[in-house]
Amino acid sequence: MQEPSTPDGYKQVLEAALLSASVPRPVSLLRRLFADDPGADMVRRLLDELREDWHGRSVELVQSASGWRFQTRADMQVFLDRLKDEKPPRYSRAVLETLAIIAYRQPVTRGDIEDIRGVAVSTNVIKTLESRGWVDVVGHRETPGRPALLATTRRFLDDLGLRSLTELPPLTEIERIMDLVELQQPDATPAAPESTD
Amino acid sequence: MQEPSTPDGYKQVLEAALLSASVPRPVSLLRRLFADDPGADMVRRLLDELREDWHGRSVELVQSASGWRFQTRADMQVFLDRLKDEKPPRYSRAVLETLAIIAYRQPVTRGDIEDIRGVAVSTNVIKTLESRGWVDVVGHRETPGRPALLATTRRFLDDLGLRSLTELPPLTEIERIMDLVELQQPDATPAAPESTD
Amino acid sequence: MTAPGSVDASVVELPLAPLETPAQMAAVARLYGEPLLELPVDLYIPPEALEVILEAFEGPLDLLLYLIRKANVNILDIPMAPLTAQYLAYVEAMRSHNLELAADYLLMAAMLLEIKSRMLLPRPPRVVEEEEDPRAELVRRLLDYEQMKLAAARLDAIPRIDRDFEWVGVFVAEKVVERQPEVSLHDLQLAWLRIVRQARLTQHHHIRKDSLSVREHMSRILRRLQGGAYVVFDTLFDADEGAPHLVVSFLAVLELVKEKLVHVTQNTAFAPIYVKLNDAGTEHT
Repeated sequence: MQEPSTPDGYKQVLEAALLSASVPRPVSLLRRLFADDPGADMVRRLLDELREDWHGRSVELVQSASGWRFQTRADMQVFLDRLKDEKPPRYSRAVLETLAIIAYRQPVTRGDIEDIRGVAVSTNVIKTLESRGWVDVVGHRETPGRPALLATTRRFLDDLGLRSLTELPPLTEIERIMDLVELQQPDATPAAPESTD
Repeated sequence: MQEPSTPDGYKQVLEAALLSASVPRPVSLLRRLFADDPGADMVRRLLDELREDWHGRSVELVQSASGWRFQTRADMQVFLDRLKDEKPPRYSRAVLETLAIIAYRQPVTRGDIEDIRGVAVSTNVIKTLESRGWVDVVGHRETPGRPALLATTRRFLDDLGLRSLTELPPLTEIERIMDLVELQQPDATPAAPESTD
Repeated sequence: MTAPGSVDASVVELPLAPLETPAQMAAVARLYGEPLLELPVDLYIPPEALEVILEAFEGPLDLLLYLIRKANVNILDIPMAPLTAQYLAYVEAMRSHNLELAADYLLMAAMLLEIKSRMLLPRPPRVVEEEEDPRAELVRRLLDYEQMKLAAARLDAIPRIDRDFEWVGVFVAEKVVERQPEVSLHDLQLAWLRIVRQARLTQHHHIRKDSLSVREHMSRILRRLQGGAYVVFDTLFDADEGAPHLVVSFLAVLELVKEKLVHVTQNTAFAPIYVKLNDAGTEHT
């Protein structure tokens, strides 16, 4: 192809050079695309125009400290993530049960959780739920040691698609199901394989 | 971003997925981009439209053995080469002829290649093709020495933008000529006056 | 089938090409800076040029093909005598310059001589029809090779990655977010189910069926009181949420008082009621 002679021609070459690179390319490098160096200012102007041309498209031209590059628009990530192979991680049984107790019995202390589950609750379990932003400390009980009172957060409701805690499956319903399950198979917990704490 | 609801919305997601992949992506994978699978036929139709949309641009959407991908238009290469420190390798005739024999006659042994070319094939020639990812060993012929059987890879097709081996350039018609050798009439060889009988 | 008429072909005028440098290597064959287009007729070949010749050909088949195509003779009826003579001239030139000659070239020379001699032999008429042309195998190999040689050139002409185009692969902007486990209501249900069953099996521990909304409001009020400041009692209620909410909120405050989680004060009758966390003073100890 002959050297470009129009702004569009220049932009097409710049576009090809930027689309085929995943690393930022500085203006100084991009000038070398052309036999007749159009100069840094001209290249910058063309890049600005190109950025405008691509505005709102699936990928966008962005400028960073090290140069210009195309990158996928942030809201495309949710789609692109679906192409990843990895299976979603799962919480351990300890985490899920602790979460269930906090959700249904809040505000509760760690001691309460241990009483109900009948086993010690490791600090990691609580930390997992706190760092997820699903559980936080809403106060302290005035008993020896002043244990923290844990409750679920707004974020927990949002992430589970609930408007309020009242939309959690009612306990009576759960226990009715449980009775049914127990009638059939005493040990069956079909959808929740036992995982270690 | 919410799930696309218009053809343009779907195409934008497909575009982002293909522009950000440096490998070909099959339709089966692209379907996974969407929460509601639009089906293979619909994805193919959208890809065809997308290819049309990009026609004449600096990069084009093409289909090869492993799927769909964007690649820079061939006439952009003269410009892109100016940014490269090293030129892509040029292959010797020995390498190219060996590649052709493997491509058209696969699976073949090194001995087969030597028979056709009439010279020994150096190990380097095979290694060059293997390290490029174009050729690999697909088995062994059950003859003394169990020589390796070589074939071209999917990568070879992808790198040449071919969907399958059937898209290789057709061979010059030689069988027909070979038949002529058998049927050859004594006086039907005008260019060889000394042939009598 | 064919008996060569030219028994003395090796000494008569050659219908084949004169010994010369192949045209395709004209550009690469340079001797002392001069392009070497044609080899001298007296067969003097400078060793440097001969090396170039050897490199220009991919082997004896390639050399033979060149000689045949150059002479423009029918490949199906190769004049063996002149071809052999010419081929041997090349080989001899290579030998005389002490070039290490590939065994393949010598093997081909032997083959050519063998074919040539077989064609000189008279054959009984009866077997003529079954007898294959001694050149057939050579022709088959030449054509087979030529086919692949052409295929290689076409293959090389196909646009390929890096040389003729590049793949597009833009940066994927992604927030580096650790993939979080997903939890569904069903998961919670099952977790609770396990807890209750476990409790029944072990200690017959009675799990109270609390009113969810009271508990929710307890958490909500505790959160409001975070920081330890006094909060006006009235502000804990939002009249817009309706009567049931007001009742539940009130119950939540009572429950919090009962559990000694909050402290409620009123200086005088009808004065504003203040609520504060019970542990405000020791919050961060």
